[in-house]
Amino acid sequence: MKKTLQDYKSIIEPVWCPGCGDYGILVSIQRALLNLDIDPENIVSVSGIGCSGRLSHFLNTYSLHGTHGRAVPTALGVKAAHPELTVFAVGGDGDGLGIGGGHIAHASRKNVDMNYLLIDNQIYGLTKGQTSPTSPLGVKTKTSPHGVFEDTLDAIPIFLSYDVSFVARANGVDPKSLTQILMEAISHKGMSIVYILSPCRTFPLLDAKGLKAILQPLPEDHPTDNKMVALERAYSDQPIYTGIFYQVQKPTLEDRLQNVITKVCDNTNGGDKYSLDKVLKSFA
Amino acid sequence: MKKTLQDYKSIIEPVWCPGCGDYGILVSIQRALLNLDIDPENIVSVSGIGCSGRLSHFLNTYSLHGTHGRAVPTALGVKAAHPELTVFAVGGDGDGLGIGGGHIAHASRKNVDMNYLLIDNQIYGLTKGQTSPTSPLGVKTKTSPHGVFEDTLDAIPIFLSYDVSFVARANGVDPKSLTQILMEAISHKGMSIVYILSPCRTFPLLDAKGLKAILQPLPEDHPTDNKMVALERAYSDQPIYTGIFYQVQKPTLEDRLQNVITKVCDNTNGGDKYSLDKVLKSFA
Amino acid sequence: MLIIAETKRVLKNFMHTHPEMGTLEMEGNQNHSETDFAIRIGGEGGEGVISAGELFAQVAARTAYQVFTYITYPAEIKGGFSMIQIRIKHEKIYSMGSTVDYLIAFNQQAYDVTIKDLKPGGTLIYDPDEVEIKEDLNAECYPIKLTKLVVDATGAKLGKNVVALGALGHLFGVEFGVLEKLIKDRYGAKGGDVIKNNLNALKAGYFTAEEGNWEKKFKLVSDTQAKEHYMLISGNEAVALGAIAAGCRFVAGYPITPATPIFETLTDLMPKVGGRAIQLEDEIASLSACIGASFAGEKAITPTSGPGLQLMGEQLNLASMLELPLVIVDVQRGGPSTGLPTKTEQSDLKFAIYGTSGEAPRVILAPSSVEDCFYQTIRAFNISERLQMPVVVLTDQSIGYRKATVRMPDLSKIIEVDNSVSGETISIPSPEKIELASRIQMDPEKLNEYKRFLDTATGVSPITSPGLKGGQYLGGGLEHDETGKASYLPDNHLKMMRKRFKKLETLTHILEKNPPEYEGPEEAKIGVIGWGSTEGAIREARMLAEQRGILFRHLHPKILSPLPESQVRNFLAGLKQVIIVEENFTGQFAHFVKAKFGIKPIEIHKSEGVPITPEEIFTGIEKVARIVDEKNIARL
Amino acid sequence: MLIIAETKRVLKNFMHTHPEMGTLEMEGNQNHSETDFAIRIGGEGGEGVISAGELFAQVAARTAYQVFTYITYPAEIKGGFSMIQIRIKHEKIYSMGSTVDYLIAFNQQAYDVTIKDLKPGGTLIYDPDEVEIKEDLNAECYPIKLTKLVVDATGAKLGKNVVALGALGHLFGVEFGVLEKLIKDRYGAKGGDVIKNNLNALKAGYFTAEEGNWEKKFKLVSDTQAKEHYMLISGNEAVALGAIAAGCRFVAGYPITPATPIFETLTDLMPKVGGRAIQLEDEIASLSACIGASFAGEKAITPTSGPGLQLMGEQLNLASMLELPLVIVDVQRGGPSTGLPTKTEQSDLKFAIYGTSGEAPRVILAPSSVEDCFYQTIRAFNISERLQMPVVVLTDQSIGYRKATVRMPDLSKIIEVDNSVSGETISIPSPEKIELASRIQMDPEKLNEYKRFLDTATGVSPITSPGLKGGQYLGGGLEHDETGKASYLPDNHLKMMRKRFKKLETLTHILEKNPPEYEGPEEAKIGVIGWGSTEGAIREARMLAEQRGILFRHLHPKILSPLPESQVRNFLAGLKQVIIVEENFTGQFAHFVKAKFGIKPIEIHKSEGVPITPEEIFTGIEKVARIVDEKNIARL
Ligand SMILES: Cc1ncc(C[n+]2csc(CCOP(=O)(O)OP(=O)(O)O)c2C)c(N)n1
Ligand SMILES: Cc1ncc(C[n+]2csc(CCOP(=O)(O)OP(=O)(O)O)c2C)c(N)n1
Ligand code: SF4
Ligand code: SF4
Ligand SMILES: [Mg+2]
Ligand SMILES: [Mg+2]
Repeated sequence: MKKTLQDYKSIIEPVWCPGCGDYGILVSIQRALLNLDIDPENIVSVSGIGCSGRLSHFLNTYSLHGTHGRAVPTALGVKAAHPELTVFAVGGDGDGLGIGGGHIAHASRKNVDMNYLLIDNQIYGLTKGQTSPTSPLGVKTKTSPHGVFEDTLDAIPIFLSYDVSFVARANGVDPKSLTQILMEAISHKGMSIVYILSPCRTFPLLDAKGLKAILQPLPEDHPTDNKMVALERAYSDQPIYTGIFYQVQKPTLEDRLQNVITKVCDNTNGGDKYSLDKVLKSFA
Repeated sequence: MKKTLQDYKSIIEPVWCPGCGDYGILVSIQRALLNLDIDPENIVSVSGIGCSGRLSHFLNTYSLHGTHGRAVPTALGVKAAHPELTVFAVGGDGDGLGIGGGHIAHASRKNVDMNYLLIDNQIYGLTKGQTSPTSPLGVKTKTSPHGVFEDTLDAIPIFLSYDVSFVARANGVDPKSLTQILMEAISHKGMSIVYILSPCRTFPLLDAKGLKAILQPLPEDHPTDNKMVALERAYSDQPIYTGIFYQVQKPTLEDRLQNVITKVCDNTNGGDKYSLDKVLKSFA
Repeated sequence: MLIIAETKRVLKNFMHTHPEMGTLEMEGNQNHSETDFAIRIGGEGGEGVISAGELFAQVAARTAYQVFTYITYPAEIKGGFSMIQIRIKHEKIYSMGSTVDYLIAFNQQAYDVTIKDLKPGGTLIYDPDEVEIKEDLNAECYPIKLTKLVVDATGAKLGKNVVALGALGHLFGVEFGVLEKLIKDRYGAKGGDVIKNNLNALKAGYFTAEEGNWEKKFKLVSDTQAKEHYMLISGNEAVALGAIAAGCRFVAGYPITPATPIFETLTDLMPKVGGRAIQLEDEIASLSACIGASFAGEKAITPTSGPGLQLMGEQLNLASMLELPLVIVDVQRGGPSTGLPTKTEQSDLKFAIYGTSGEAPRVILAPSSVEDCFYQTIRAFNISERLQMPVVVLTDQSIGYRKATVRMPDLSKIIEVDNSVSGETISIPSPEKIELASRIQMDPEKLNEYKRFLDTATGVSPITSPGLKGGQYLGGGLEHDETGKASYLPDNHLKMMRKRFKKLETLTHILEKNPPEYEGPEEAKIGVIGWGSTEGAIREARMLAEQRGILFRHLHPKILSPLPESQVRNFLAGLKQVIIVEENFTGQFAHFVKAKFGIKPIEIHKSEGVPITPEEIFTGIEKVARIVDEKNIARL
Repeated sequence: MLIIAETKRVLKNFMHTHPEMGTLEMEGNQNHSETDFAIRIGGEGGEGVISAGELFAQVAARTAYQVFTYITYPAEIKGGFSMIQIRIKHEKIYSMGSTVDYLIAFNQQAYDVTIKDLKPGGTLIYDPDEVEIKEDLNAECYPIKLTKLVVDATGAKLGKNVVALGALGHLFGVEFGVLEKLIKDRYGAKGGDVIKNNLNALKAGYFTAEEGNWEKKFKLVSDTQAKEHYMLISGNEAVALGAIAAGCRFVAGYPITPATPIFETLTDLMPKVGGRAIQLEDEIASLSACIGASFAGEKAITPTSGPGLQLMGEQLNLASMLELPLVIVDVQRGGPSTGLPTKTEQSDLKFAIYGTSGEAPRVILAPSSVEDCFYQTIRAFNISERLQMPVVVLTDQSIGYRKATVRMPDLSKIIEVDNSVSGETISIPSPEKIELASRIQMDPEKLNEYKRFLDTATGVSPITSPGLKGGQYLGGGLEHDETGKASYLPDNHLKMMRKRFKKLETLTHILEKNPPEYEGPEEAKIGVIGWGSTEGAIREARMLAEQRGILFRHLHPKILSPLPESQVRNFLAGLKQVIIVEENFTGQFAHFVKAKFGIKPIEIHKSEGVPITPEEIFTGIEKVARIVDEKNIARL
């Protein structure tokens, strides 16, 4: 039976504010999965804490809504244990770039084949409007009542410096191109980050119109295998580019782990796995 | 009375293995402080856990040997509270790039005027030889008995992507140039990272001879204010460059905090600080 | 369907008391010396239920009456059940009470969930387009089409809450101008249209009530003197103000419900008093920064809640080992894990006392009211400076979000305690005498043989801070000798463990000197122990019980660890039965008290995310009273 | 200065027992059925003291004797005091003993610190260029110039330890070829020069002893059968092997002393059995990855120590809330904070039981010997799979680094328990019957009304894993209803708290069915309770006490939380005095037992970073015995 969008919807109704950018992102994910015809039972979505972190509630997948900032290492565990699954990690700008920021570089070094959707609304939404690492300098928030005084974190150059093997920026209110990018990310073998700009309606620092004005797709001929070009375009702020900045093939964590198993068993046990008996005897 | 190197030595004798690279780094720090004639009582050295983390024990400063990976935010607290102090954070490759890696970007966004000395020996020394984020692919360590299978973390591009306002790499066994770079870092207003390559004698992945062969100072005319050039040279691995890749002036955390105080008091209290009475009355 | 109240019992209670402090004109010509009623507004999260209630509370607080609010709301930004309860009384209020006199229901859920709490004959205000009410409801009912009115008035759905505020204002005789000013103050910054729409909504509510001939209760006339003498603040704000008053000029934090308002308040206040407020990337970094600031010589604080406190465990240990003063405030929420972020629970006590690997002393305080949040926070700083150790202040969601009228502290009573010479005396400040302790400083003369971790009679050592020449030292998390040098010798470890724990004994000795802190009659055979935010409910339960002839003593320690042992023993003496009341599942304080005192208390636990009520406590105690009586009979 | 031992008491004990299992030829023609002696080697960290000792232990383990080692070393890589003690006995060894028969002192510190532990008439081997010995030492003394010999033999200073190994080998009659092979096996990978130098050092030691006419004790002849029947493994290795045996195929970890060897062993073994070992950037990520792996259906483990366990607090809570099986091993070290990383302490128990915000059930196990580490780890996996909750296994540095001969498990006794249909029965495997529990699986037929968190009679719910069509569910840290959907309703919170804690009751009921686990005579009036690595020392203390006519019962629960209450009550019945022995400062288990059982035990704490000895325990018990006796007298 052909699947429909419904197959990717859980029985739980989204609880975001009316007009929240996250609604569109949810549908784009569902559409990308539908287009790629991935069975829901083979998908695991792990999310952090935040409005964006609620996303996993609404997907008809094996969903794990974990703690604040730990979606990436949790998803890593899922994928390492069961490489056949399609694994998502989802979280906000605070979740992913603040408290959880230390994990990305290391998941990237292992090139875990997960799809990390980082939903940036430039604010801590769920806790009702505090400064996030991407809140613009000078704006007033509940924890910056006299204006944000830290520089804004510039995520794309950072992901590139981590050598994440697939790095894209997407406009959360442009579902068509978002779906397209998500499909590419899911199809990519290795760690992919889709950095999605999404307007928060209740604590508005971004809006659909504003996004449209500043965002522009990367040039058609953008070479996705050139780190320096990617960096240069990542640093551009007029326009701010969307699309796939960088994509390279490297062994995935699955490959790396399998290689070790094969090598060890080949070299020391004629290609077979060790029996428990043999393991114990090696300590005699 | 003119100070001597002795003024910067604590009464505790270093406990590193004979031949450890950290001895030379200790002396270089002491020499840089002596050259800049900074009073020991105005220096705070905060260190993490590791062989390198012991460094604070041997400096005659206010020394705080904290927990694993937290030297940077701890030093941030010192500096934020008392901007007149010269503040060091010190730690190893595991301490700083592994468990503590998430803190650097945020200290950099605040541009805390601290000197972060990240001592990389490509191994977990203190715990006796496990894989660190900079252990080369394929080498065998105690936790990679079948060879390291993760890509090596490339620190300098990462620091550049964080826009750390002073980024340098130094050869730990070349005390003269190290002292020079340390003096520049200490004099720099804002966050400076000196990434020091230091051979571990007991679990040797680097050695003095090898370092000499692969390292080369940045070209004399290297423009320290150009991020893209810095990145390009940071990515070079033949040769691997030492020296100051990048240095820019941005408001320091101290400036930022002081600006808020001044602005708020000017705008709402005629330039004076609020009395406790006034604060309480504002809740009446 | 408008049902007229059977009795006007509630109304009879409205009265005009302290005429010297303000004017509250009764409509009904009755004169009683006691006033005590509660209003509840319930609706969907995001409808502004709470902000309408808080504005109304603000009006009420500027009269001669005391005000007390209780808030509950969902963990989502929008949707779910949200409510505010406002209790207004002629004297100090200790709890939100067990029932309400007025209920404003925005939707069916609000009605269904809370109608059981409306007193017989109470007043119900509801939106008839949203709420269907029971036929046989015993209440005075006023329908008001909130949604329709706001759409008519502004063209949009936003602002039902302001309509309700208008109606409520009319009901309690607030002048329209007073409400108008409130709205302007609150929404002024948002400019033209927002203000205009809100004022239109306000009018719609006010005049609908007027036209509907709602029976006016009394006039809440604003009073300038009340404003001078009282603050209407939340527990979270009281903590923030306590920190400022204690001389804390450094806060590092990370937002987490329900502690965020402490941090938000401090980010606003710190620069005003020349202090520094820094938001960090997580809780680990926040406590690290506080350690750094304290090492540098500053008084530092970080507010958090359960999940954040856990992340701080390792740094809390470090602070204890470095013997640095600092204050951590844990505004407890429903757990475990992410749990019920917006609900209340007293379930972090075990973690606060035991929650570090190895054994590291610290002090645990638990304020018992909004006002107490202010004084215990000051006390926390004093203890932490004097003992050189971290102090954890445990509050909870219900006290943190509760607003209450708090008497303005008398700043002339602040005594700065300079303790730079001798570290041997430590006394505990009280609301009557606000003491501010400065850090025990090293005598610069003695720096020759300076040992940072000198093992003294009290366990407290001389301390230096950067900038003091000759005072350099090594503070570290490794076990060390008196100078700070790492040492793993068996004798040294034992000695330094003793030294660090000796500080708790020092504190215990001082606490023992304080007068007994329990309330209730000597002759009572039942003793009730509680901690933290349940104090008011237990106190009211005690009054309920006394009315029915059941006497009990009530111990409510503010310092939970170390417990002042002899005080507790005093309290226990002569009791037939001890009851321990807590808002958690496993009986955390009971566990602690049992281990310490070998008693076998009856434990009343509530683990539902909402505060325990005086009625619930009373019901429990009544049962115990029966058993104790039987025992008495059996013994005679 | 060579002092001849007064008595040859010690020597008399060396004997040849199990001839069927190997050959150990006595030199002294004595025949006794009991052999029990201890060798200690002490020197500076980095001198290879420990590796020499371990190599020697390996030789000894391949005879008919049992071997038991104890190691202590500084937190620095080089410098500081390092030592290894090897006890060799004809039967099972329970502790490192209180004294030693042979002492090899590399330097003055080693001599000074440990000479007091040498039995009168024992043997001292020392480097006369480094060590000055007391005139009146009552010992048989053999000087050997370790440094000079190694420099002469290899041209460098490295290798004193191999010289000592050679000398020791000769003393115990090990054939040179056996030692040669050991060295080649150990250093083979390092190639030419390293091997050559080591062999030269070995010869130097061996022949110096020979030339010095050291009195040969007996011949340790290697034995192939012993190799088949026994492993010589450390507690850390036993944990790793237990995990592999339990079917765990996923480990995520971060190095931390003294738990690192578990992780190191598993990084080596996992790929061999087709499993996955991943080092992560910190402990938070490690436990997160285990949660992910368990969610995906795998058995997962992470080893850590105190500071790491603290960082895991929040994720431990999450695992409890997600009701996921996983195992955390905490190899306790001296605390608090960084503390004494290489020293032993039993001070993380409180954290393990109480150390999360909110209230999240989990199970705490504490193996009591190296062998027990293997079986309790298997048990931990079984319980965690059956109850769907995290299990924390508490070991410590002394047991983790201790090596002991462990009988090879009988793999034919492994029973795979398929529990996919019914979740209602749970039994606990024992060494006699190695049970391996698989995850309780959902019946695919019933997926229509699937509720992941169904509230059952045992509290244990059906569980699905990714890949199973129709089994998709939401697991989350927010309080949720039976389906997993977030819910903050008061009733639901209480219900789900009950459900989660019910699983502990389920386990308690099962534990109660086990036969009583205590040892010692019924008639004893004194009871001693210990936990974890002190079992052997308490057992030996019991033997010491029995020799002197003092009887006591000994309870050593392996499952510390939940405690099998009726079992403990059984044990307590009829006792006049209970003594609780722990290696910590505050009496953590005692606190727990006091709160649960209302008893007033005498507490023996040792907080010095080194294990408590049988003598120390005995001394304490003797005092108590006197009091109990007096009480008896007073009562008569
Ligand atoms: C350890 C911990 N600290 C703090 C919090 C409180 N908290 C919940 S969500 C959140 C930030 C959410 O911001 P973001 O990640 O940007 O997500 P958004 O809501 O904007 O989608 C915070 C601080 C928490 N749940 N856990
Ligand atoms: C929370 C925590 N986890 C783990 C450890 C154990 N540990 C101590 S030092 C160290 C790594 C040291 O490596 P590095 O930072 O590279 O310093 P080096 O010793 O090489 O100078 C580790 C894992 C610890 N002390 N605390
Ligand atoms: S607060 Fe913002 S991000 Fe959160 S649900 Fe509402 S609109 Fe969306
Ligand atoms: S282990 Fe390596 S890094 Fe550590 S002290 Fe020895 S040589 Fe230096
Ligand atoms: Mg956000
Ligand atoms: Mg290192």
